[in-house]
Amino acid sequence: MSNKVLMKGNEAIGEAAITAGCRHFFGYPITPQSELPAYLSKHMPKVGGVFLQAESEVAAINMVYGAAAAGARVLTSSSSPGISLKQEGISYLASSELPAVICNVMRAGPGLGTIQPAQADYFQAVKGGGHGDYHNIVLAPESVQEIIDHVRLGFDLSDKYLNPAMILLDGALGQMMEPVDFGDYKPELQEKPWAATGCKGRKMNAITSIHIDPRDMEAHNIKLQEKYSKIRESEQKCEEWMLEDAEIMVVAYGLCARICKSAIRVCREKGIKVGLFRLISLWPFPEKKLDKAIDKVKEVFVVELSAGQMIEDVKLVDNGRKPITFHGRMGGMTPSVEDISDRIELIHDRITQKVG
Amino acid sequence: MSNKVLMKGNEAIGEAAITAGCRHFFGYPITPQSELPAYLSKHMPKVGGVFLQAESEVAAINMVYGAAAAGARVLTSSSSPGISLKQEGISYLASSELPAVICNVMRAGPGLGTIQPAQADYFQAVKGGGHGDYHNIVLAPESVQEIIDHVRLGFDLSDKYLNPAMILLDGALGQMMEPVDFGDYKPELQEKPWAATGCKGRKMNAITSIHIDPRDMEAHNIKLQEKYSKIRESEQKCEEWMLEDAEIMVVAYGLCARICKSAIRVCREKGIKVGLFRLISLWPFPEKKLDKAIDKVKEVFVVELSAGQMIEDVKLVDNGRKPITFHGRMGGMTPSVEDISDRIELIHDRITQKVG
Amino acid sequence: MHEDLIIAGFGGQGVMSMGQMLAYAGLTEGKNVLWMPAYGPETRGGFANCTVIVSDMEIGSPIVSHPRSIIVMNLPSLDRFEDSVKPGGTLVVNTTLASRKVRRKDIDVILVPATEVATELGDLRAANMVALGAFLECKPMISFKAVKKTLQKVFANKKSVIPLNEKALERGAEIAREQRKARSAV
Amino acid sequence: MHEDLIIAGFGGQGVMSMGQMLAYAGLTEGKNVLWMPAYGPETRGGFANCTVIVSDMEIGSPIVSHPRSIIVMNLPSLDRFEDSVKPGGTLVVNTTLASRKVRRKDIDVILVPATEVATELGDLRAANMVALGAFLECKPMISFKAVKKTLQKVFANKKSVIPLNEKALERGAEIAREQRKARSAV
Amino acid sequence: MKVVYERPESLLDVPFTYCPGCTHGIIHRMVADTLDDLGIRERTIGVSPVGCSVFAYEFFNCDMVAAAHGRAPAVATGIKRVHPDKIVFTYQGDGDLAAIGTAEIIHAAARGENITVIFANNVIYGMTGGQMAPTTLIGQKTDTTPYGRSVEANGHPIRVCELLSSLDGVAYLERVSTHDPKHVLKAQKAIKKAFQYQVDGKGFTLIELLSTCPSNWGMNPLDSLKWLEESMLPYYKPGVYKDIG
Amino acid sequence: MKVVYERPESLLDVPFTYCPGCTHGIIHRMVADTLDDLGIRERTIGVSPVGCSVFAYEFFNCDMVAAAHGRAPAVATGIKRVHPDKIVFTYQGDGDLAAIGTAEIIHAAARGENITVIFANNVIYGMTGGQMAPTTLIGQKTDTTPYGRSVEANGHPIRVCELLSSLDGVAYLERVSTHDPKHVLKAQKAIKKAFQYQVDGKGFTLIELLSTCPSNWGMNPLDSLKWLEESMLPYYKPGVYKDIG
Amino acid sequence: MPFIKVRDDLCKGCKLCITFCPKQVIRMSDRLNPKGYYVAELFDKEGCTGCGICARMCPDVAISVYREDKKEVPA
Amino acid sequence: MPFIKVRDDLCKGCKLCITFCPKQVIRMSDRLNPKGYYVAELFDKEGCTGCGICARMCPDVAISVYREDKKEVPA
Ligand SMILES: Cc1ncc(C[n+]2csc(CCOP(=O)(O)OP(=O)(O)O)c2C)c(N)n1
Ligand SMILES: Cc1ncc(C[n+]2csc(CCOP(=O)(O)OP(=O)(O)O)c2C)c(N)n1
Ligand code: SF4
Ligand code: SF4
Ligand code: SF4
Ligand code: SF4
Ligand code: SF4
Ligand code: SF4
Ligand SMILES: [Mg+2]
Ligand SMILES: [Mg+2]
Repeated sequence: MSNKVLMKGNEAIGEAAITAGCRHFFGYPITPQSELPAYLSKHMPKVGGVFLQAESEVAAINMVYGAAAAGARVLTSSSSPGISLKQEGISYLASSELPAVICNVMRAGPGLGTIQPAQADYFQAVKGGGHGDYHNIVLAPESVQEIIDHVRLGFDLSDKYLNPAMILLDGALGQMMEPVDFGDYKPELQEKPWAATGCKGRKMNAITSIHIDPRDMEAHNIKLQEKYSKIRESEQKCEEWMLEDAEIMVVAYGLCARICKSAIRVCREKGIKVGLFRLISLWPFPEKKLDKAIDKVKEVFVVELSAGQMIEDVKLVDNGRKPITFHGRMGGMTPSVEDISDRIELIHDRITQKVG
Repeated sequence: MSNKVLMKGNEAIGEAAITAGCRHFFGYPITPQSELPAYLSKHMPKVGGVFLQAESEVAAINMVYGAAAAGARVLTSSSSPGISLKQEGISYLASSELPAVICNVMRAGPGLGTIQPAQADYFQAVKGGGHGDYHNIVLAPESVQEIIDHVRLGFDLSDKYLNPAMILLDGALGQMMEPVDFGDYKPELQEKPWAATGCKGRKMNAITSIHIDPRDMEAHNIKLQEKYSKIRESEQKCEEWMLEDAEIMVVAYGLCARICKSAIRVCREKGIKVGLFRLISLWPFPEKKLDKAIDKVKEVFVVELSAGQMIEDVKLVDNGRKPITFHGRMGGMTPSVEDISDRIELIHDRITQKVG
Repeated sequence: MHEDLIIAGFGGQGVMSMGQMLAYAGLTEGKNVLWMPAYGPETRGGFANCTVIVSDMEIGSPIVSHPRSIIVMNLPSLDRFEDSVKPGGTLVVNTTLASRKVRRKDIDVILVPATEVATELGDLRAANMVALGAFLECKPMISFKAVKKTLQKVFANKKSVIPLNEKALERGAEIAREQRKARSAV
Repeated sequence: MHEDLIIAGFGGQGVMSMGQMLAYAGLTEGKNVLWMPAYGPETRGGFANCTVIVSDMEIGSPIVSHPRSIIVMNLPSLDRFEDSVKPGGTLVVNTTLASRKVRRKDIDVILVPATEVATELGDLRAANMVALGAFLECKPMISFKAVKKTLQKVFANKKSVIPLNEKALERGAEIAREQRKARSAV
Repeated sequence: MKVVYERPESLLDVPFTYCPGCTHGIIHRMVADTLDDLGIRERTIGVSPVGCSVFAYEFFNCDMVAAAHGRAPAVATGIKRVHPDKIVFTYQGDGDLAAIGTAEIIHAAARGENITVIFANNVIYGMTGGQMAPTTLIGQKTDTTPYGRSVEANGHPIRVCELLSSLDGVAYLERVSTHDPKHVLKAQKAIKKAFQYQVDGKGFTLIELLSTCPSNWGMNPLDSLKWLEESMLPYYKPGVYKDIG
Repeated sequence: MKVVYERPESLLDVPFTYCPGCTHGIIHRMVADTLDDLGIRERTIGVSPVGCSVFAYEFFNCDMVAAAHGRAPAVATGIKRVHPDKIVFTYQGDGDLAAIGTAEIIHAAARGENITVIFANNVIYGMTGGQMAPTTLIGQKTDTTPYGRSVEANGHPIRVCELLSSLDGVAYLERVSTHDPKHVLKAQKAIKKAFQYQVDGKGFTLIELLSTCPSNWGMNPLDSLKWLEESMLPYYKPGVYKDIG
Repeated sequence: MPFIKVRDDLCKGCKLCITFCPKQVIRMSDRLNPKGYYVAELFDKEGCTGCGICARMCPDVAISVYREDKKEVPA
Repeated sequence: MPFIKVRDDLCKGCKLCITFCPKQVIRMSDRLNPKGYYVAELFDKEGCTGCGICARMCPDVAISVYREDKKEVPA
């Protein structure tokens, strides 16, 4: 216990970023991620870093663009409406192949909505809320400890692939406190010979996302797609929890996955063979393991804090093999453990009858 | 021929809007939709309408929000990067249930990209590039005549369902000239007792997208989802072209569908049984007809001007029944007719061998 | 051992810090702990509540609809949470600000005039400590010792307030003890 | 009848208006028509080209990679489009600005010093009409009559330039005629 | 005995969600009194912002439209262009107006939109818990300037009236304060004048009201008024910054 | 015989994509000469905008970053905060800077970011084909003001130097012209001074250069210079709008 | 005799009325309202002049003012 | 004798150099460059003073100036 400190999720993002060598943060205030800028405004100066509150989310993401172009590890964060405003900038980052970490501490939408937890920005994060064919690397932590791991991983992957990485969490995760251990991690810092640092002793570097000749633009897109394939090949992440003997597989991520874990415990106590497939990387979608996992179960049960978004990717992997059912809550509401365990029981009863 | 006039697609948007009773346009210049603001700045004053060039896309979509809240039929238009900037505003429109028509004359991305035609904003338009669970009604014309029809339909559906409608086209459609007929259409104008018009003689109206209590916000989301179900039920639109006896079904929309039509003609001349399933409404996705159509063919061939976006929705409908192949061009490049017909021939050869 | 608790009241009543203190204390006792806040729309004066979970196991869901214990510091919180207490659980009510009768019969109810007691002790803001004392007396999910140690840490820069807070804790515990005794005497 | 044509040159050489004129003329003749532009990155002086399709059938793809006819008004356009002409098709070259030899043997090539001729006629901007005249002489996808009628309409507000443009059209046709004659004589 | 003052008709009978002593409430009252006084309630459309006054649409008894953060002037423009005969006002905080909404306010002013902007400047982001605003004073501690706002790290506070005064489209610009009854009276007159100008079609009007945020300043209501007077007035000088008369 | 003037090293040997006679080229040349003169090419990072000068990154022989439309000051801020010791400039048009980028330029100025902004004001959107800019003059016909810009419909043109002059973070602001050799010489001095201020760490500097757009104004290059002198100078008065010295 | 009424449901006990009343005739009562605030009250009905300053400064528009003469309050 | 050189590949024939040359020693040549522009040329080598004004005004930085003395051109 001695290395453990009690920390809010949002603060953990900040401390994790600092330990990952990030020295630049640009953001605009929004609930429910306020503890992050508060933390960094206090701690960045202590490590010689820059905390700058931008005039807007649009300015913030473009400051991130500049800092990334200049070769820095850079972080920004916001919540749903603010992330919508960043979509042009994110598309630019992806196209210019600039690394940056973007946290979306989601709240309930659409519109101004409310500040309670939601997962309704899945499509935006994963399919690309901005224009054009691009992908963010998207990670979805389920605990404060995992927030730390994901922020660090986000920086490392982002630098490795020269691609924006998004940490997708929700206000509950951002504001809850849990004991965490910062361990001893060394960031995988990369050389950035392409960065805009002043051209002393070399040719000038130009960082841009315009390729006016469509043949060049297509070539650029093909290059991006090849990179995405590589990421898809190498970076799928998931947790298979109590799935060994499971007949029912719950699929969920983030906060919602934790509720499901509690529900699965309840069901297991009743002898129901149910397990969890928890997405850790939302993009790349962990399709390889999910594909195999689907083969072994009788039914898939997707739980989201949305009207049903991630379920589409599950269905694409399933491709008609197994029945998929869904439960979603919206608008900042979360299902209770009982709610989920009851539904699992119902599925179990149905399956058993079918079988029996 | 006498009623036909030769018109650019972008100008047709403008004239169609005027004939649909739209008297308010707010937009910010961007290629390749420039002919539209040019047209409306000239013609709106003639019908007592308002053409206002906003200071940015963000301002434009929020002016649209205001005008829609005030009860007007209102139009805005932009191209990919500008549409990304409008995502927050679009999410607000959807949440506040305000009608408006938004044209995205797509160009190639991501980033600044180039101005040539592309269809890589499909996800953004259809899955929701903004935050939260919402949907735009999305229509995809294939000709200048259809642009006119879709703009009018967009206004009518938008008013009917109190939901933003997006017309998704590309620069080639926007800038090409074709003969069109404006016919005699009467807009389906609705009463708007909810609008902000001054509260004389009634209780005050409030238009908002915030529901701070998550129970209210969930209820609001459920209401939205019910509306989306209704739209899904009633407004799916598609064209089934030469599909009666087809063994191969090409699925495409917009400009790309026209290229496919020419290619199918070429293949038909060679005796290949191929037809086109052309999406007209991208959202609601025409899944009912597509579902049936898939049953009747041996293979599905999806063609897009993207890395493959709409294909996901095709796969979701297919659900593993028939093989699906894909061809996409990116970055403003378009496949040639020969390119598509060759690929269809290959599929045909493969199928025939398989069968034979 | 697995305990969960919701503490609810107005913003400004110290319900959040009370919960954090419990979580800290739990951590020092080597438990798995989790603290999660929830706020209303108002910056100040709106509702505010937090969930605290202290457990020997890995903590699953942070969202607890039916916790074993609830402390309500005012009337709206009582109205909102009375039904949520798990049957057999514990409900601590600050009767100064939630004076109505509690309907539930299947739970353990502790009535503490926390605000009144705190005002008597000299600072109305210590009401949370009075309630906490009462709660811990009934449900020792954390030892008094650990909570007091945490108090020392939390108020390291403001040592002067520690005695008051300790007194408040003790008064709360006392009241709960008396109440239980009275009840068991009945 | 189904004809497609690409006209290519610098921005400012009037390639766009030449194409639009053809489309208009086609419409007046009761055909299905389509005109589609393509621009380079530069506002002025960059490349510019347009596609014109005139057909009795419904027009499918607006994008034509191998059109039956191409008019190139300058050297970069010749370089870019020479290979695109459909075998057996027609290529009209403005030799004033694209003086190199044409390599293709499987197509009909018309060489017209359009800019030079237009300059002689008094306005270099009429070069497009010279080229158009030459083209229509070889490939009468639209009648001269219809084109001339369209000219009247297009320049309704600037009637003074009509004679020059008509003359340019005719000179272009003449040159093409002579060239064909010469060639068939060989 | 007559009621000589009571809640204006232009306020709904709903308690404000503001913190005790927050001068947002005083400003609301003044706007509502003005709508009553000018008899324009039934033809007024208000635009509420995102900020503590996000719920203004629950308080004002006239048609209300809730704008996205910073975009109230654009929303108001949309409304006014549809209903040029209606009275349109926005109510905005300093984060809303002077940070994310900078472009919108400047361009609405430059266009001379015939709207009235009620600008509550409390030199902080109230709603989100007290972060630095573009108006935050040098040295002021906030949630995101824990060591006090410094020129080096954060630059200089923006003075909105001064900034807008160069724009030709502006009809009337005044900065007033709410820290005592005398200033509140002056503020009320300014608000009334601004709405009157709009009624008269004179163009863009904006009243900047120096306001308090007891909760995030960490002061009681009275000390907040004192701090406003002592710390804010020297940098944000009350006065008329433009008046085309 | 010596070369006394040749293409500066700070320009790559690539033809500009600008139209014949467009003064963007003159401005580029002046910036490049300045980088050469001050010997700062190798430690300069330029930020190109979206506008006709979108390809500036293909012309300047220093590290270049292409920003999204209007966001160059934000991008420059990001760069400068990473490399405070480097020289960072933005090159922006009037649509880029005074329309979509209004908030970014104002806040970069208010923050006193130690960057230099080269602002080419040609009172029109050049790249997109000649639409109205926020700077377009009253009466001026453009693609989106076919009947001439009117105050009623479009409001008043924005004068950027005047607008920014109230901001405390600004070190140096000057408006210059490019319509004749005398003014170009003055412009060049202003640009050099702005970069020198940045080298000296004095804060935010902006030079507004009145520029032409022969293509979209529908004039030949020479007439464009005349129109600039006759129509633009009276509204956009050259001069120093701020200089902290 | 002029007087004021304070609405208990609206008052948040901010004390601004108390501070600015020129006659110092308002005070905090010992009544807690359901939101948990002690509310203000007029304690000296004789002293009130009906000047309306309290209403002008009340952020929660909780005060109404009663007087014989013309309306000229609070602005 | 001072003189200037105009790079044909860069010149776009805008004539600004011609207009502003105080000695009026530049003119349009009859050479078309590959981009389709007639290019400017110095036609009176005797007249050129090497003042550099043409270079200062050339939007395409197509002109270099040759002279005996110190560099003080074009700024
Ligand atoms: C796009 C977006 N960004 C950020 C926010 C979060 N947000 C809500 S209110 C606010 C600031 C409010 O400050 P101010 O305008 O000064 O109003 P006050 O609360 O001080 O009255 C912010 C940043 C948001 N809701 N939307
Ligand atoms: C987000 C976005 N909106 C709009 C555009 C289209 N656009 C490109 S350049 C430009 C305006 C350029 O005008 P200006 O900044 O004055 O530069 P100029 O071309 O006149 O030098 C616009 C609106 C864009 N690329 N991105
Ligand atoms: S947070 Fe500040 S501005 Fe917001 S209501 Fe409370 S005191 Fe007023
Ligand atoms: S369009 Fe105008 S600004 Fe752009 S390069 Fe041409 S002349 Fe210059
Ligand atoms: S009306 Fe005047 S005298 Fe009476 S209580 Fe109010 S402030 Fe005091
Ligand atoms: S000013 Fe109003 S809210 Fe404040 S104490 Fe007085 S009556 Fe109550
Ligand atoms: S250097 Fe001077 S004199 Fe010589 S050509 Fe140029 S402008 Fe004329
Ligand atoms: S100024 Fe330059 S581009 Fe223009 S004509 Fe002279 S040399 Fe050529
Ligand atoms: Mg504020
Ligand atoms: Mg411009």
